[in-house]
Amino acid sequence: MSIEEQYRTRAKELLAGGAVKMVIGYGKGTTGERRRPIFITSPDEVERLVLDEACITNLSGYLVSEGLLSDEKRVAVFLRPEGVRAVNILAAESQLDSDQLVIFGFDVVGNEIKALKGIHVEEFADVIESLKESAPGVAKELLLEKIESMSPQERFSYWQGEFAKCIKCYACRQACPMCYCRRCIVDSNQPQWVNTSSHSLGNFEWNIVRAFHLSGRCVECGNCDRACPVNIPLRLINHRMAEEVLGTFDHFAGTSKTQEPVLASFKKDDSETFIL
Amino acid sequence: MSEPFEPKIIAFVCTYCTYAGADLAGTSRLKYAPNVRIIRLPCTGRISPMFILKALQKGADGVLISGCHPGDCHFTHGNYHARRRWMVFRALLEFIGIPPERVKYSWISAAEGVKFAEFINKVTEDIRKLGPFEQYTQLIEETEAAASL
Amino acid sequence: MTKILFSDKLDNCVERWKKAGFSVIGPVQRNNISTYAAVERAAELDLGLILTERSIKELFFPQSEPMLQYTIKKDSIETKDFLPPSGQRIIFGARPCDASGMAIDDPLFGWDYKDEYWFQRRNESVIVTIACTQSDDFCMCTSLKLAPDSTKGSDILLRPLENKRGWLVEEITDRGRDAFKAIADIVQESADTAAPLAVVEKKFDLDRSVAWLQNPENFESRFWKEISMRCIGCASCTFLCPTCHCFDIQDEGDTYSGMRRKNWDSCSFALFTMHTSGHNPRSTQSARWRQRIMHKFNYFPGKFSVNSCSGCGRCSRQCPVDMGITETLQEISKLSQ
Amino acid sequence: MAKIGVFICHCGENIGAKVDCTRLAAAMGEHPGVAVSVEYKYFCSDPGQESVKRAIRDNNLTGVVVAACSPRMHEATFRKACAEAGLNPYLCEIANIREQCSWVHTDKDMATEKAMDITRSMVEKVKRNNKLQPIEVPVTRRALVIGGGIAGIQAALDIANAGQDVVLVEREPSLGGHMAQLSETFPTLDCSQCIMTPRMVEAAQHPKIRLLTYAEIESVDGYIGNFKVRVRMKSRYVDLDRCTGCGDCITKCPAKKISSEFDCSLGKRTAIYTPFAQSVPNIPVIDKANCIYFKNGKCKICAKTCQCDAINFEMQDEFIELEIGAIVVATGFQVQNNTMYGEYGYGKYPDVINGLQFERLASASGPTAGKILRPSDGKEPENVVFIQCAGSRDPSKGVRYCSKICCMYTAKHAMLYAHKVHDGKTNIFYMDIRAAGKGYDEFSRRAIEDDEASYVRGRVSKVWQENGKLMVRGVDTLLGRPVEIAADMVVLATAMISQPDAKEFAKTIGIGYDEYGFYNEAHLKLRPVESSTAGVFLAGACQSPKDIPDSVAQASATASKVLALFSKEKLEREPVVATNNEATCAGCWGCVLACPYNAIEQKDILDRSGKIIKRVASVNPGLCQGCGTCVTFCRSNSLDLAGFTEKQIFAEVMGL
Repeated sequence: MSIEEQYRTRAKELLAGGAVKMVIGYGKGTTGERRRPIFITSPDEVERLVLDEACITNLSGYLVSEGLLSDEKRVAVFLRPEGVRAVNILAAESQLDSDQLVIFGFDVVGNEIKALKGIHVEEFADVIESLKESAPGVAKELLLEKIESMSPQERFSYWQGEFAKCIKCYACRQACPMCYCRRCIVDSNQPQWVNTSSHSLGNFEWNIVRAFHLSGRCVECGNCDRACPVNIPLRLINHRMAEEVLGTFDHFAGTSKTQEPVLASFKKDDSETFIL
Repeated sequence: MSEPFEPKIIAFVCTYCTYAGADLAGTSRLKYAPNVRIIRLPCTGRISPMFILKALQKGADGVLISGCHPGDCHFTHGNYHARRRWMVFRALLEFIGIPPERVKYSWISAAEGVKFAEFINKVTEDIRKLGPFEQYTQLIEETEAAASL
Repeated sequence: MTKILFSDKLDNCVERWKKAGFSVIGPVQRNNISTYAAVERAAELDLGLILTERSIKELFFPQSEPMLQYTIKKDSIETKDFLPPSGQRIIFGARPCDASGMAIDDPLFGWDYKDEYWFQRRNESVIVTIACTQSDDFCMCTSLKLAPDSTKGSDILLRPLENKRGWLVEEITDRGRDAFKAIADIVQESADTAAPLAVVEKKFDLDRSVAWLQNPENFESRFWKEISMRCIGCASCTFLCPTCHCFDIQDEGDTYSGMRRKNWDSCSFALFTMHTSGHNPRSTQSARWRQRIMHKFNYFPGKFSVNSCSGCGRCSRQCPVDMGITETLQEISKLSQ
Repeated sequence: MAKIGVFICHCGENIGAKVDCTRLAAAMGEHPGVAVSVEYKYFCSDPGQESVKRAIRDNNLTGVVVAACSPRMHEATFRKACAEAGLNPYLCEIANIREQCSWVHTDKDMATEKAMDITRSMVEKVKRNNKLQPIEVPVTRRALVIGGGIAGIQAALDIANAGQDVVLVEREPSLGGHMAQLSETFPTLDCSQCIMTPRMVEAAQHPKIRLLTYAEIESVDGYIGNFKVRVRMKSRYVDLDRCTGCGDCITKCPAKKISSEFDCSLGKRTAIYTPFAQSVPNIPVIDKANCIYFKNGKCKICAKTCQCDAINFEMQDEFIELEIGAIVVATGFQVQNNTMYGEYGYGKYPDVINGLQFERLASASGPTAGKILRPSDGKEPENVVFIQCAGSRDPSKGVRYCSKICCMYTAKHAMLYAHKVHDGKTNIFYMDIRAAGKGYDEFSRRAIEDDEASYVRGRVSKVWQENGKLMVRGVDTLLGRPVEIAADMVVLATAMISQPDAKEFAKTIGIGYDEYGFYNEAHLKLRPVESSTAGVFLAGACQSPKDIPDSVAQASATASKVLALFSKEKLEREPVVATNNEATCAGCWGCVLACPYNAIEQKDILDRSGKIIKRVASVNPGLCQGCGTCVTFCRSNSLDLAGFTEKQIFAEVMGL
């Protein structure tokens, strides 16, 4: 039986038995290559669930939809390892109770779909640990290497060119499971720390502030990068910051649901080479 | 050559250490460059990365951040938290193309009036050498221009 | 015999138009995004695109428009007005859906208050549209009773030749005719025939959908919640839409000087209708999506007798969660069967 | 509309010589929102202050900026003057144009420009200042002292003797702590129990001290002046009020072979017991785990013996709720278990003991009645080896720090041994001798010179048993040669470490601890007896290893802190505290973690039916010290800091 079939069967059982009230998974999209998030509440609908290598969207953001988990009923969700990490962070930041979740874990290796064992976030600890181990070794994207070899002036110009495209649609923020704030700092206007206008300065400030707020929290699921309608390579900034917190603080976001946020904790011997 | 470039530098300091150190530089009548404008905060823990961005928006050619040495924080560990934020924000600024020389960090205690004066002089000189932060100024100027055709 | 513009003469046209005082703007690929931008030479244009990712709207209604600069003085406030820079433009190579979108928005911007920012740019622009010979899964102009060769909003319509050497020229408006006078000697007579138009499948029954929307009972239908459940509330669809036109006026600046700006805004945002009190009449994403659909196909046509959609399909094409007007109206069509 | 008054002080020539005050006053006069801009020679003088007050009244000023010396100098002066003129003092700010401008710059034009920027920036800030009121916190004048060792007893007595109520909580059945276990004390060699027990009795009988023994702290809520403490009274199975302490039950108890905790396993006790003869209160407890009745359901000999009907096998744990104004934590330490040194054979060879066990052997009230006898065969050892730093200063197996007391007590042990076993031989392996303290160095010299303790500088690598002897192999690093000693007994000077539950307990009361589990003081030098949580103080070895004089001194210091706190009915605090916008708070709790003072709590917002709508952070102004670390952490910009608000700082930057 394919993993898709197994998961459909399991979803059916869970829904039929009332163990979960909803399964959040993937369904067919507009075109053959597209998959879209679907929300299954009836065992009769499980045939709509699709699981293949095109299922890349991180669905964990839906878990913090207002009211979804407040009835204390359980919800099942399809998650890749990045999704599990995101759930860990959401749990660590008190946005959800991970005991309410039943996880359908999977990963895409090459073009193969691989099932991940476990239904609770804790059971994915080994998978996440191995991701952490391999993280520094992951080959860098060529573009990232190119950017890192630039002079500061060139880098500034490069990012200016990219940010100039930004239309402040906030698709990056809305697609990101970590951007759950009730009020984003950009929408706080007393004072207006981030210029809301979509001009060069406003775009620059917005993108830099979002990157800072994601530092140590981003699981690199790629939702923002894919959501951006004007193709800004947001993944590169987030990757660079993830690399920084891993290298500097040995912090790999989302290893457990009790992980302390890297910027709300400290060590007395944290590195400080640049402080005069 | 026209007259030498006078950089505009904005500093964010904690009141217990660096601000007191700056006062000591004053009472000791040390002399240093007049380019730095200080904003006093209770603790380095209060210094938000947003302040740095706003200082740049206001045309600063350089930004300084300074507070108590590790272990000396009046609030026990505000500066430890601050240090982590700086690590991360600094890496971000660097990646985005803001030269690290433009944003400087230091620990200056209430007893280090001399260090304060020397630090101000050094940073002012360094930023003078770098010249005006034209790339950023351009961003700001664009916001003041009419929309394109 | 019909008028033909050969593509190898396009560079001459650009040169000629520029000499005549026009800026030439057209579809380009820049910085990994396709958009409309000013060009110096014809070679910069990318006329092979089905549709640019960004819409033509921003040429008339930029995402952030300065309106007024102010400085607070001791006893007075000094202001400086901003109007868009003036200049004649030729927008070469627009698509019929984009051009239609501008015509759809004209009554809106000229209704109770004549928006000078919009109309100055409209009056100084000549839209030269190229009919579509190709389409993708998201194109839906035919569903909106438009077509790959709609002339709506265009000053000139060009039909690609079957031999791909150029375009048949159809002059639609006087403004278009005037602009083409500058290249009158380049345009030739020929017997070449136009290539077949793109086939754009009709995706939903507009009349039936509109009737459903107009039925007050359906305002509270469960349908809205179900269809919009995956909506994440970004403004990708509204900002890329050629006809979405909402804006917000913001004062931005420091403590005693700044700029008043007109910025795009979106009904997708929760903040769009948030009251100062904290109450939000459109408190859910489904209410917001319903508003967008209702506005485009019920309220807007109620006022201006035209749907606020030209069928470009960008909303569906770019949606991070594969939603869009097409799907919603398809589902509504099914409901109303 | 803002009406700001700008008062530019010449400070004689101090400012006037380098800053063109007239130009500055004129420029500020032209700034929007400035109603008055004047200069004067000395604004801090009486007439100067009067003129500020007059200007406030005459112009109905909404804010004041004094451009003068450092705020650290005269902020209080001018804020007071403003208050006297009816303006909220927190609407006054100082622009520092002396220490940070006129005194440090030579070019008058540039100094003037800078003074303008500084002043303008402060005008922009003050326009956004809010009226603030000092925070008043009522104080419950009752102290809680946790731990009934010498530190806790001292703190309790000092507070009680000053007339304030104290609750003294001890988790063991008796007061006394470690000091009660000691034989003699260095450097005077006076008997520990002789000086300790009177203090125990005094504490128990003090009218102002409520003594709760065999009791543990369940929870601590609230904040300085207003703690709510829940104490668990563990069931003793002996009625405290009825029992007369006659001890008949103890004598009759058939379960006699239980290893005595007080005697460090060198002696035995019964199942119903008092830890030691001089226990305070002298009321036994039943050790449920070892009681024959509790194990088998039969026995009750104690109950039959008791003439006061004080035994109650049905007794349950009880809870007491206390309202407390200040807490002294004096929870002490434990000695490290040395079994991690396999090479020393502790736990394997009965005659390898630790220093505290030696204390019991040397104590007149101990299992051997003060005779030094080997645990294995009860013989008097002829040769004793002491090993210092058995755990301390050993990053690889033990702890990194120095336990501070071992050098002295080892010297003491050597002396006690020499006094009791006259021809006994003593060898002490040491790393360094640390004898800083009044009479300490003299004391350790006496051990060498009078009592012939032989000090060997070096580490011991192995202890093994051979022919009834403990063979000790080490190295004498001064002579650079290996040493092998055949000993009868080996005493390890074990490290002092934090209590096993120290970290858990710190979380219960909300104080910080270091990597070893010792409690963190607010400032190592300047606030050594305060924890970082306001109203919680630290005494004795729970903060770091300490000897008796230091513990007592620190305990008295905490008492003085508590008494200072209790000297007023209300605490008044600067209103520079954080506030949270509950409407926008996302409840991520990052601020809760980041706060150094545990001043941020999680708060549930309920609807009318009591259902949780959302969870937000809530700042306790009684605990908040105003550092602003939480504000910077807050991604949604929901937290803010009064006096240094986001709006104020934004305006300050924009004013530059």
